[in-house]
Amino acid sequence: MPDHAHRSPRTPAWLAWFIGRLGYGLLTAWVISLVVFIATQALPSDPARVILGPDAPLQSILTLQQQLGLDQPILVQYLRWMGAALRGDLGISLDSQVPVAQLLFGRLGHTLALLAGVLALVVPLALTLGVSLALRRDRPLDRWGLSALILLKATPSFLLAVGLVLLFSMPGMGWLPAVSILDPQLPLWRQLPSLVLPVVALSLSALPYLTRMVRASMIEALESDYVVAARLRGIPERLIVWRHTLPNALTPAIQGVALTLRTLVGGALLAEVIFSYPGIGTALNAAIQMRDLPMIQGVVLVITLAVVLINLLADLLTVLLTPKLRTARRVKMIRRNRRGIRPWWRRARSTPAQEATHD
Amino acid sequence: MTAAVKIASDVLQVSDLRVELAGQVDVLADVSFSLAAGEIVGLVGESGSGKTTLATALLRHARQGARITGGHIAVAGQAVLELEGEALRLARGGLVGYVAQDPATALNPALRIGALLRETVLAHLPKLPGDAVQQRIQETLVDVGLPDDAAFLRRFPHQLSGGQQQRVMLALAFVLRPRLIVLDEPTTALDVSTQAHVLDTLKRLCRGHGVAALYVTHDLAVVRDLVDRVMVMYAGRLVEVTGRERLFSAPAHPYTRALLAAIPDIARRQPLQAIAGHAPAPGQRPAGCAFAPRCARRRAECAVIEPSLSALDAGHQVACLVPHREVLPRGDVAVESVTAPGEGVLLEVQGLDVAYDRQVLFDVSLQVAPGECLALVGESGSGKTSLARAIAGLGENVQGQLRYGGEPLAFSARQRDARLRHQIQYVFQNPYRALNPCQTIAQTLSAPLAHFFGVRGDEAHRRVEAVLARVSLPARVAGLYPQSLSGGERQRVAIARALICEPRLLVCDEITSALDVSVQASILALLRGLQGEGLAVLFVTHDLGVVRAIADRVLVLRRGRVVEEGSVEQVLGWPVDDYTRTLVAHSPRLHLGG
Amino acid sequence: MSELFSRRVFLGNSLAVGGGLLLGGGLLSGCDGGAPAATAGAAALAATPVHGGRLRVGIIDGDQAGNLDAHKPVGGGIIRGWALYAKFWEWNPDVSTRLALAEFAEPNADASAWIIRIKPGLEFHHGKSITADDMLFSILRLTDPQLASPFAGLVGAIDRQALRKVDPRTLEIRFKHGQSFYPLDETLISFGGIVPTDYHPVTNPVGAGPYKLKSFIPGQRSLYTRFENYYKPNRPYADELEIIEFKDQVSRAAALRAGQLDVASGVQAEHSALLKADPRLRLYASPSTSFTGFNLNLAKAPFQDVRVRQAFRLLADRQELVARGLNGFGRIANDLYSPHDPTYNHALAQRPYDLDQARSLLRQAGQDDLRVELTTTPGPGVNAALVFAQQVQKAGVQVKVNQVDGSVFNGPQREQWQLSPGSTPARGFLASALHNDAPQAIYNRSNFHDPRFTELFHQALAQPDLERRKALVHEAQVIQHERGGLLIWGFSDVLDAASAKVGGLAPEQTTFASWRFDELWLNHA
Amino acid sequence: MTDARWLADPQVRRGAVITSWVVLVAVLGPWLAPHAPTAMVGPVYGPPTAGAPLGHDFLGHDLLSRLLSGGVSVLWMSVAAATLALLVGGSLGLLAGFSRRRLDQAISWAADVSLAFPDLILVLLIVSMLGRAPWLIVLTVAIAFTPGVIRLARGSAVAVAGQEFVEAAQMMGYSRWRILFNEILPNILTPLLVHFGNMLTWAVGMLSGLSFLGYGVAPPAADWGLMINENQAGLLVQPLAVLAPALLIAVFAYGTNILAEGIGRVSARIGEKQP
Repeated sequence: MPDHAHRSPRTPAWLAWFIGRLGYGLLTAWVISLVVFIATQALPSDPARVILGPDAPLQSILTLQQQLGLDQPILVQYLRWMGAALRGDLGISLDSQVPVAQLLFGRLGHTLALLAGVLALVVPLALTLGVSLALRRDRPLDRWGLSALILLKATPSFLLAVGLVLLFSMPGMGWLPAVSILDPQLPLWRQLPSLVLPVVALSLSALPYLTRMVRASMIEALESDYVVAARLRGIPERLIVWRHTLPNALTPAIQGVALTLRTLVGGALLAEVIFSYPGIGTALNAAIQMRDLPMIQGVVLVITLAVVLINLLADLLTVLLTPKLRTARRVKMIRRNRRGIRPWWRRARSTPAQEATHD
Repeated sequence: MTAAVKIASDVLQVSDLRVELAGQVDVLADVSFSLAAGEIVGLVGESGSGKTTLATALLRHARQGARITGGHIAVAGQAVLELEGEALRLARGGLVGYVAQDPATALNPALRIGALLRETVLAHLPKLPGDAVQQRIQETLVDVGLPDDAAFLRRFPHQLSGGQQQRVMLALAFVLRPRLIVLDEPTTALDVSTQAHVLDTLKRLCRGHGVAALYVTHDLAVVRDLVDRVMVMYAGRLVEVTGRERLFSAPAHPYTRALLAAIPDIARRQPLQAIAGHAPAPGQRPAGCAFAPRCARRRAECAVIEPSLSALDAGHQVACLVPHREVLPRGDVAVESVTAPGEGVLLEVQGLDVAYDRQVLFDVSLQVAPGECLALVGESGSGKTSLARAIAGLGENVQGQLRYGGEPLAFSARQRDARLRHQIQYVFQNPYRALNPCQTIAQTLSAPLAHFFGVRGDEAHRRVEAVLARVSLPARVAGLYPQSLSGGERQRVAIARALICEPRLLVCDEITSALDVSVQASILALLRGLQGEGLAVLFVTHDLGVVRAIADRVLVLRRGRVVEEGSVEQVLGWPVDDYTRTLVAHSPRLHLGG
Repeated sequence: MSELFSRRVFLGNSLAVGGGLLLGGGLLSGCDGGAPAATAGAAALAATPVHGGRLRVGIIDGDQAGNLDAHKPVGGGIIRGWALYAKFWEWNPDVSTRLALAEFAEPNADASAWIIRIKPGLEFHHGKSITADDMLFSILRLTDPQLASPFAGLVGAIDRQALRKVDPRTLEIRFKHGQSFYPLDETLISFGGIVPTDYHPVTNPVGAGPYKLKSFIPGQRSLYTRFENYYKPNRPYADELEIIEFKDQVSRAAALRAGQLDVASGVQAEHSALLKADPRLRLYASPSTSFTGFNLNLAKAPFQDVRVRQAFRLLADRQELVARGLNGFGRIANDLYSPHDPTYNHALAQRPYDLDQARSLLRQAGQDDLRVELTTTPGPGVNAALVFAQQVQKAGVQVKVNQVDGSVFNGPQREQWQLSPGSTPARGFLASALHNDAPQAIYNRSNFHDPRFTELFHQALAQPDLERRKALVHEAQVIQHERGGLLIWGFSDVLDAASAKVGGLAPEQTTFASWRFDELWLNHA
Repeated sequence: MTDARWLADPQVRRGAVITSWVVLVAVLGPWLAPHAPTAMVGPVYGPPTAGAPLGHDFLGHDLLSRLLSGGVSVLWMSVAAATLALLVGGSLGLLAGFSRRRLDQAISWAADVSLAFPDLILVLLIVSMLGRAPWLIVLTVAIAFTPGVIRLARGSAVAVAGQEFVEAAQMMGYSRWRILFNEILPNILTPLLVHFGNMLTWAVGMLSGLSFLGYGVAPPAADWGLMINENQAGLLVQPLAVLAPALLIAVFAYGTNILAEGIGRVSARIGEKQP
């Protein structure tokens, strides 16, 4: 009956939603940068003393404080920093006296390579494992697989990393570098062996969550009416799994990947430290130790932007991969309750983001 | 093709089919029947009777946890249960088509209509050239009454209306030209008009293609015009198999008779008779006849001997030791006198507008007299629920005027005076979500007592027991949590919660739509009884049969506007408005021309 | 050659001493006898140096990215400075100094002025010859208040206005207000890298050290190439040097074991067993005279009472501290630093562990139920603090070990800690005092101020004559031993590990055996 | 009633047994330990002896005694952090789900913003700057967990509040507090409980990770996480010193995890019975 309602407009409706979502994300990043800036600058720590070490005379410290502009009011410092940051200048590292942007650029590349490696490993693996477990639901393989995954999930991730480092520093295990010291002279793609262990360690810790998520959504999709209907229509099993089930199971998996990435951006820190991998995680850890405020602020800004971007991409992908949302006249990623009637105290307001539970 | 049909006259032959859950608990046993080509057979039963299990078993499919453990199914000579792998796949869809209950969930939301159809054809006829596939799809779409243009094929399921979705399901089944088609309550989710159209299409297709169809439903009235024969199922067994006319005129099994007596008919007001007790759950079947504990005609041997389906006479099989042999008495039951509505106006609605994203109610006015039952009728999206909620004080964005007992009434329940608030109560559609799962029935029922009347302790206890008795529930229910109650019992508790507030107006929002007909009958009987005690009822429904059974007056809503209002006899008997007329015409009825 | 030979002989002797001490106190050590074995292995490697190859050195710089500044080295910058910069002097393995760039460097009779002349024909990495202008520039830069070098304090006595070029290779250094400053060599040697006048630590980090910079990524690594015109002929050996920075010991040990590194500089004692067990590696234990101990803050109760200080010093079971706190890699100390210094007072008897006397001293001081807070930074120092806290419990003293962040530890409160760990790398007496408890000490955490000690110290600064200075120092050490604020319980070994292919690395008494990049070579064939 | 139903599930039982076993070790351990956890009774990384059946650690403490004494802190800190996060996040989430637009938007938005900030980094920043007192670590970890709880509590509350029985209560004119505590809260307890179990697992992992980075509990306290950090250098000499606490942490995390998941599964199964 309501056919006329579905004429697609010239610009897709999700574009407006996307722009709104982008603004929201940027606002979030800005607020975090402000909070972190104020918090770091206001906290009782004196970068000048940290830099100069225990033997520095007071005069040297005062001079350095002045040079660093640490004697100015915080808001002045923030505005100055923000202004510079918008021009791509994140300040000079207190520790090494090199521009933060320059330091971050290389390291960000390394971290991104690491994350890309993890994604390239974990996503296909989780999909394959999740799908095969879902197809063998409640059979021995599924039960054992699940137990193993829970055990893996329960093991603190740094233990996995330390174990790998120790294993590969044994005699005779030289076929993979135990520690990922990268040669800056060489392009990263020629040092891929150095990426292997950190990628494996991070993947192992990310695997359980994603696999279980894929498995659960696969099971949900496999039990759905449309799969039963397809099966009863004589659609081959191969098509049922890959064409009917997986695309619908992917949508939650995208949010899962986004969550994994978000956790990894922070969680890579431990692995980076253990493998001496020169990513932004190690940079942040060092910067925190050193009270290298411009560096902390720079790294946090980058991480926040990355997280915002990840969320944005995940939501965008979800919209684009879900025909119902893609073709909707107004994209509101809101899951109403079944009757479409919202609870009585929240009338006529929309929630911008989809629910993604923490796991 | 037609020659083949004539030679093997039985397209489907089922014998001794048995489906079990884990632990050898049978959900289906001793099922034997056959279908001839082009024949449409209705399979009728209430929820849990095993009718869907039977339907999918014909495709050698059992739901998670269940297993087909015995019997024989032959479709066009192929032993379906012996099929494995590729042969089974080709039989599904190719030999036996399947149309699921809810097209909204049975169509993959991620695939376009065209892709679904093409994939289905190619899965069975991989060598068919592209244009032949295209032609076949377009023919089928025209057959089922859908547009066959490219734009339509590019649509996603969610871009179709419910009727179109179900037609797509039909197309998906018919595009393969199967010999048998199994339909599992395909119209339950549809409005009556759409349902009528889809049923027409189905009938035409089956007749035209010579396809045998098994039509599964819980509602006898729906199959009245459609089927050639009817099989009645109870607790996993076929209890009666007979021709359509015979079933409605001279049903032999007591259960069939009880079922017929429980179905409200749009044509005339008849007293609805509920069936006492529950159908047994799988594994809890009593020895002997499973219906015996609920049967008025049971004898001592009924509890010992399990009757098997045997021929009563030609074309009529029944599984009963003491079947009815007489013809069902027709229309002689005196129509209940309508309770005289009280004087004056209890509730008055004037010029009510409700708008959310778009406006759903336009200038609606109505009046309810004390002790009167006013039915609000409309198809989905007509705004009837919004109207009911607005009256109950749950509405939002409401404009207009409400008066109760002559006094203006606030739109929000919270702003109404507590003395008024308890007088208007609301019963929700879904009994499964209407009760707090964390509270016992006693807690749920005594809370309003304390709240409105300050009644606690023994007095509250006494009143809870009294109200439970009023809704025909045993007193022990008070100590239970909702999850140990059935849907009908929950709905009774929900009504009890309303009654304990001593209301004068009860707003019932489709309160029986989630229930089986036999349970619905008992709930409707309860409401009638309450109405007799002076309670005014505002009954929201889409089912004109229910309206006929319970209401004094009817208000027909269409797209947020009142299109007709009047007494039940007037509106259902001599509808004036075109819309009302189609609605009445398309409503399934038990007694033709009654 | 003969010089080298004698050094090795000396080392052998000192090692025997170190090893003996270790054995004496080795009852509790799980790995006693290990150090001599490792060094024996090292001594066996005396093949001819090989030129060429890339030498990969792994350092731990904590979390500091560090820099390349010659005069304000931060974090790994100190080690990188050994590759980039040459100085007037360099360290002997016995912690004395010898001339490096300088061919002459002597104080006048009362050490109120120094004359320094460099060798002729020296060059910087970028080809510019070294002149007195560069010498002047370097010293002025080090002492520049604008640079804010933490090490300027060590040579705070230098009068910036009174520096004088004598001739194109000679510089005269004078001191403020007629002060005398004998230990100029020891204080200028580490951070007085000679750099050209066009020096910039980021854009033009050149010096006259054995290697010139090729690339530097802070916090990750730096790469150097051989400096062909290094002032020592035929040095350095390797074509390239790479200094790789690590954040923690575990991963560096793994890298070394996996062959990703040639030298690990400054290995944690806990790893010694693991590294020693690896036939591909050599462990070098340098019995340095770097002391480790505690600062008893005289400005805080209860340590203004000399009896409490004495009691604490008696309560330290030094053998156990060495065994547990240093994993056996060290020797006990007698609350005095610089035992290698010729002026060291060996007549002072080793303070024993005496619980009874400590108790009675505490009782006399009215501190029967003493509670003290020991503030420390996370890291290796914690272990000793924990052991000490356990030891003093026997005398009823409760020491609460409070770990604070480095920035807090060295923050504004840094002179307020009641009890805190202290350590200084191996230096002579005067230089060590300037670090710790001299009147003009740059960081006097124990707040030790004693009129007589001050007098003696000033006299010693002005006394180039060894015998006379010895008398002064002896008396000063008596004072330190009796009522000083330092509890020096041990001297720690410095452990370096290297691949068996690395030559030129030998244990010494200093802390930087593995930083002598002009000595190290790699059998890269 | 509900407990009995949960315990009927074998996975829940297994989780409960494992968890309570570790809890028992941790709680009773300090009394059973043969030595004080800080007493140095043997050589550094010494091998097992009669008095110290598991050998000695980096300072010569008895490993067994330290293991037995080191569970309490892991336990109370993770439980305290998870509880705090549950209480604060639960209250804020309910408040958000139950208040009108402005406050709800503010709270949800704040939770969103904090969720955009990785947990571990937040904890690192706070702990490194404010110190490593146990209560501070607990507080910090709780702060890191709170946004997740807020979202969960708000989401479940909104979902429950959309159900008809809440509307019925609202129509009866019950007070908001009453609806909150009688109708909504009991119905979101199960998801919160499951989340609590998950938070315990994360807290254990995060606390031990913090210890590993050197920001955790301060020595000489015995703490499983800290023990991993302290003894990692001696891993090849005395592997038990690292492996034993690591194993206990993993077992505890495993136990809480399958307990939480079992409960979640059982309640999902109970929920499934309703269409």
